[in-house]
Amino acid sequence: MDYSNQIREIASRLFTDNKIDYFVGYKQNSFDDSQVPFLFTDPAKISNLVFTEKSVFNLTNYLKPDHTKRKRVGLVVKGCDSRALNLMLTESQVKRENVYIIGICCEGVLNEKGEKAQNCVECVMSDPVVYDEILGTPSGKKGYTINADIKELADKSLTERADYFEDIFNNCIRCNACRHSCPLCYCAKCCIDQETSTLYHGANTSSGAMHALMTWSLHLAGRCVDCRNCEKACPSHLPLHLLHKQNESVIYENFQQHLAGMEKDDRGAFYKYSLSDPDDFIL
Amino acid sequence: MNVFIVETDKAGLQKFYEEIIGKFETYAPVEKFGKYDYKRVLKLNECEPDSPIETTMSVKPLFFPKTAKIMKFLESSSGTTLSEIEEDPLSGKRVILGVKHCDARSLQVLDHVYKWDYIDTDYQNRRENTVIVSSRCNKAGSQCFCTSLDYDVENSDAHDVRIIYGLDGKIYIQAVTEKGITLLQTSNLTNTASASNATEEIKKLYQSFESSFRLRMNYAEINAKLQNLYDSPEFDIVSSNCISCNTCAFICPTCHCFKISDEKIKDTGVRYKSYDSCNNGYFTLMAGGHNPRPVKYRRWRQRAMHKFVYYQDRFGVNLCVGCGKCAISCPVNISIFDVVNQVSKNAGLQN
Amino acid sequence: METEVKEAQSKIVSAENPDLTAPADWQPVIMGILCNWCSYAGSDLTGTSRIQYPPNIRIIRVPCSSRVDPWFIIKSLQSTADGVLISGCHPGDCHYISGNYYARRRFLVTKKLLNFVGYHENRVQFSWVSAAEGPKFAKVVAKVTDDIKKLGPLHRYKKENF
Amino acid sequence: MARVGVFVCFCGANIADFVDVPAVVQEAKKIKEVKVAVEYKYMCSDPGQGMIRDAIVQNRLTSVVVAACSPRMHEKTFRKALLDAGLNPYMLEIANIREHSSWVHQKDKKAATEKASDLVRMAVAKSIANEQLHEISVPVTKRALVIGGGIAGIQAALDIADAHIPVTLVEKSPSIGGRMAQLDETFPTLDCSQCILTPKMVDVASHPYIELIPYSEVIELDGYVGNYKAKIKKKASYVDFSSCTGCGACTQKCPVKVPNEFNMNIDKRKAIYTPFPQAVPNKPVIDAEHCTMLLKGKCGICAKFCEKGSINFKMVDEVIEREIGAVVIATGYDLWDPKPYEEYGVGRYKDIITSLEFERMVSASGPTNGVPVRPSDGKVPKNVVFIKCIGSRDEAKGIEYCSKICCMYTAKHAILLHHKVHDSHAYIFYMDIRAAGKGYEEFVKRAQVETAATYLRGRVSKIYKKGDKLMVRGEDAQIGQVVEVESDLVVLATAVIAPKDNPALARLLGVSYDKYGYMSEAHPKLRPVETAKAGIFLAGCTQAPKDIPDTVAQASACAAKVCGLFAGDTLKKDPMISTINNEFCSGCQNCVKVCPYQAIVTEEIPLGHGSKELRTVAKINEGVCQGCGSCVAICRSMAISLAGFTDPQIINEIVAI
Repeated sequence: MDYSNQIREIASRLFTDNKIDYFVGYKQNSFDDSQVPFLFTDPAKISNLVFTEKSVFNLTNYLKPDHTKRKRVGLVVKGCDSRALNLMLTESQVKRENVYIIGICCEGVLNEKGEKAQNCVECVMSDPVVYDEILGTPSGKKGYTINADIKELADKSLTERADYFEDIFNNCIRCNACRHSCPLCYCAKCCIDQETSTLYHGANTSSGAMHALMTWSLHLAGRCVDCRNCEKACPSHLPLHLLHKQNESVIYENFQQHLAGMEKDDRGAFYKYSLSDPDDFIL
Repeated sequence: MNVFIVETDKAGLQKFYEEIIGKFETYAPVEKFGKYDYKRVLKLNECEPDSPIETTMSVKPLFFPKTAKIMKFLESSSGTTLSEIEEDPLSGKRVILGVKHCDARSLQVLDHVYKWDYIDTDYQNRRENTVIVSSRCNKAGSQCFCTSLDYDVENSDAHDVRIIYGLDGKIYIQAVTEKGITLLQTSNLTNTASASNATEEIKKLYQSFESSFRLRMNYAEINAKLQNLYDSPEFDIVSSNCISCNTCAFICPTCHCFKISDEKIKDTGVRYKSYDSCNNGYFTLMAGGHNPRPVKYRRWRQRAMHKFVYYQDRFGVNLCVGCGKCAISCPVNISIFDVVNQVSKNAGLQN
Repeated sequence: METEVKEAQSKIVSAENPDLTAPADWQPVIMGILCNWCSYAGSDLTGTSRIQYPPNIRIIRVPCSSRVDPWFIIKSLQSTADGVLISGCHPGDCHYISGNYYARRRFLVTKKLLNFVGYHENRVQFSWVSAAEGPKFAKVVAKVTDDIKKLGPLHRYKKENF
Repeated sequence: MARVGVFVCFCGANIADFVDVPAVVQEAKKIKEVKVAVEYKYMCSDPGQGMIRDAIVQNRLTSVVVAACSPRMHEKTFRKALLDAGLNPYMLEIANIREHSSWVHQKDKKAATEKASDLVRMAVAKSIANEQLHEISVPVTKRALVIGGGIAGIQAALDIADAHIPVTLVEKSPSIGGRMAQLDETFPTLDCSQCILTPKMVDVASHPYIELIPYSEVIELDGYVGNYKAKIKKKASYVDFSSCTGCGACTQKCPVKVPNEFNMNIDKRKAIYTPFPQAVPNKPVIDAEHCTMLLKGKCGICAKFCEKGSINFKMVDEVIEREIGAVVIATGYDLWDPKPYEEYGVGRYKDIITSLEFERMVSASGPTNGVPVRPSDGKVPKNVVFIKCIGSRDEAKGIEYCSKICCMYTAKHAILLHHKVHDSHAYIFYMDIRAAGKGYEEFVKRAQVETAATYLRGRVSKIYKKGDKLMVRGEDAQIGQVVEVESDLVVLATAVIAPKDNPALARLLGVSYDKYGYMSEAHPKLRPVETAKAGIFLAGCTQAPKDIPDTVAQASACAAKVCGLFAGDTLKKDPMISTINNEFCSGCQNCVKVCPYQAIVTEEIPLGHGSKELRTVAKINEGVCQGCGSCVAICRSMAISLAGFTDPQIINEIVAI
């Protein structure tokens, strides 16, 4: 899939019609064949825009005020990205009139090894769920499959799992890249960094990391769209998706097959309930 | 300084490593979650000291750990009583294998700040008790630019012992410092090569290494220019893609910012010192609510200027060692190299 | 599949890391978080009816089970507690109409997640106890205490270990 | 720097026998912030409270921990003690060492003591994070809005007004009176409905504290308890009530005839009409759907004959506003349409009628002047079959619940039939007889004995026509045989259902309703009159099927609630409610979603100091928030905190032991 030209055309049109102040897309990396996000205001740079199966990063992260200062933004979204955007709209972090969305019917992106990325193999919605313009042909919603790694771990013994995760939390350096790369972590100040509160657990110990990552994943439970920005950003290469996919699978199985960001105005599984929710785990 | 070179081969080197691992508390690059980091090793096969792949974290954590206890405190009716942390886990006699010279250099750079206004005794002990065995690079990595900076990579004394991978399987073990010499002398290494012909070959190897660099800069010029570019609008442009994720600072071998936090249970608690980063949006947030660096271009300016100007001004050395770790780990591939170059280049145009 | 919790007659083995053990007479600490209107009232009733239960539980009062942030559970497990019991009004009886329905969703996900990262599922338990169910409260506490005794002491991610 | 005082109570022997109180005091003394720790026999006694007051003053305490019985017992008592000593009453924490320790661990004093000490530690830790709180007072508008002018609304309005509290009574039809006005006589005493109702209706009209707004509907309600603002739509009546004398000339002369809903469409009324002779207000209204003048622009006869010239065809709907403090919902009930009972021939056979139609017929002022007749031929029926539970207790065709009143009014109908048609005979098919209530069982006996009504236990399976008779086939379960009754008239006791507009109204008022459309009470047993929304109450069948006595009782209960609400000039509210920290609020508005009381709204605040750009943040409505904390737990950025149960307080407790 290569939509570079279409995107360049749309981008230049948007700039000439003065529809946007910023454009966010992808550009070729200077020293290898990978791509990096490309945020710019100067139409002259449009020629650098590309989009291929190497356009991995979820650009909705750039809709945070830090980056585009609540201005009008044109951006490219794949299926999962658009779900994140959907949530940002629902949670009124972005004004719909302020974004011009180029939705890509994604055929899956590649991981470092050059294979189709796991989240793309397990992708439920590769078409954009919200867009102004759509590129490619929609392939519709696909069946939900429980993440392979989750299954594998679930079969392990409790102690094995415990050791495995303690290793993960030990290797976390708490740089918070996971958080900052997540489009849905837009809080004015993350609860985990609120020194003022007693909940604050700043120490970079494994208990601190466990505390931070668990809370983070619970704040994303029913909201995470599995774009895996966090994992790409993590310098320690931690398999952060495990926590999110675990929550996602529990939520999918128990709460009316809920998946994050699929419908407009759906705020996620924790902000609604059903009388028929499972009750058997409660004494 | 009397150069002490031992010539050996793969097998000899392996023996040497094994001997060290047997004798000392040894650290070396270990693969975990698909990346390399310096970890405690008990057997040679656990680690890959000769791996050409750069570690994600530098050796910094072994001297300035990601978190460390500063003190304990006990609260009782008689008030709060403080007590020292009895045992520093990193103070033992240690050897680090497979260190890249940029990492080794970073320690020399850090030394200045750690024995500046306040002498960090823990750090000093760790340094004194540690022997650094570096293995020389034969090829530059995609983001490396160590040779363009303010230090002599080849004749650096940042490491105590240096492993040089010569031609046709020859391996030279070179002691650079007193510590290094004693390490070699006390080892059962034999056949001391004549320094001269070895050094010839070593020189040649260095030239090929030197020529393999993709990134080069004129350090002196950039340092000079940046001095008066504090208000350059370029910082905003070069930082536009940054998502302020802090990765660069956390994995940077020379970044040394930290934060303090207390953990309390019942009536006892511990005060921790952990990494922090100036890329963090509220790193400079003050109690009164004022934040001098609320926007990322200011934070980036701070980062670039601190590395290439301020530290230089204060200690006479550059805070960046050109290892390129930040660029490799950056999710949006921003490199401090590009930043300083672009800023100074475009500023040049304006003037 | 859960690891079987083996209990040697001499000592208790920690469910999460078998190499850690405790003497057979080891007493766990259990953090109990109760909603004010049903479960806390219920526990009061247990008291006024002098129904006896194990003394391991330490009770915290919150207005509603929906006030319970999963954070409290994690924090408890990282502190002294070896287990956590959270109790609220029966579905439909919530003093605040719908609080316990929201709470129930969070609890399920939190419980599963904790189990996933290596806490035995019995470390964290939930119950609905109405203001009239003094006896039930005693039963619940007895069960939870017994479960957690079997699991042995909790060592992972304890703050004092770091 | 916190200075905490710990006061451990023996509670006589209750605590002291099973917990080593002095040991608990010693443990407490070890805590850094504890400046004084003492024990006493009865802390709740005057000397006990005295100790606390003195200690607060002498040791300049910033917070107090009382280790005694459950906070549900004496929290108020001790808060007062703090207040008297000049300390904010919310700086108190109670360690419940009686219900939670001494009484439940009586066999293990050591463990009980340890637990008690831990509970004290926790309480101390929490109290350190306590903040000074102040009771919230919300102003009240002392005017009640009553929606619905049936007996429930009338009773509530009168009782409230008698307490000299202004009431606005809104009735959607042209006259108050409601269903009760349609009834002939009422069980179990058989006194005439009109005779007992109309005086009350007149009272309403003449009461100085009641503003009666007939022929109108509530279309909007904003605000919160004590401070509601209601928009009321007055439908155009085309008659100027102020000048109209209600002489009735217009009605006589009007040429248009329309089915008369008040009489269950048995007879006809005019296009300009008063629903019934005793209507209050007794002023006619023009039914716009049928008036030729309004439809076609011709006619206008009524206007010609109106001496006062009160007819005004130009009149339009008018919306008025009222500021009110409380609302009573009394929208009454509807009756279930028995169409689904095809096997009975409902719709096909004229002589199958509903009980309310029968009620109108036997009413002296009714369409047939009190004589029941067959709709088909106008003959007076001899054999009448009454069938109960039509739609009630019938999951297949109707609804699950029991309509409660049918057993009684069917018995009443049997008796009335006997009164009106002496040689008649009543057959009653029933599933059960539910006659719980004062004098009810006796009343049913009276129907069975005096009027010799034949009670047949069983369901009717089929009704078919034989000549001009209706053959009713059903099973008599008692003799286990199929019986057939030859009848002239069949009366169906149709189920009571919620008015179809109830859900819409509920949404408009912001109260909840059940799956049948009845308004939901706050608690099925203990708060049957309140809704979950403070200041809105329920009277009569709008909540569930009821007979007149129950309805009147509930209506008076509403009045009592309203008067209680208005007793002071302001509403005092527990300060333990949520507050928002704008600095941290990211404006995702998930809290708005989960709040069960719609207590959270949004507001626009400047982006930064003095910036013109605005951002949206959540805002708690103090008057409405009940302090459940749902919003606090779901707020990811921890921008919300619940006074009295803040995160620091709770975490302090967790890490205290």
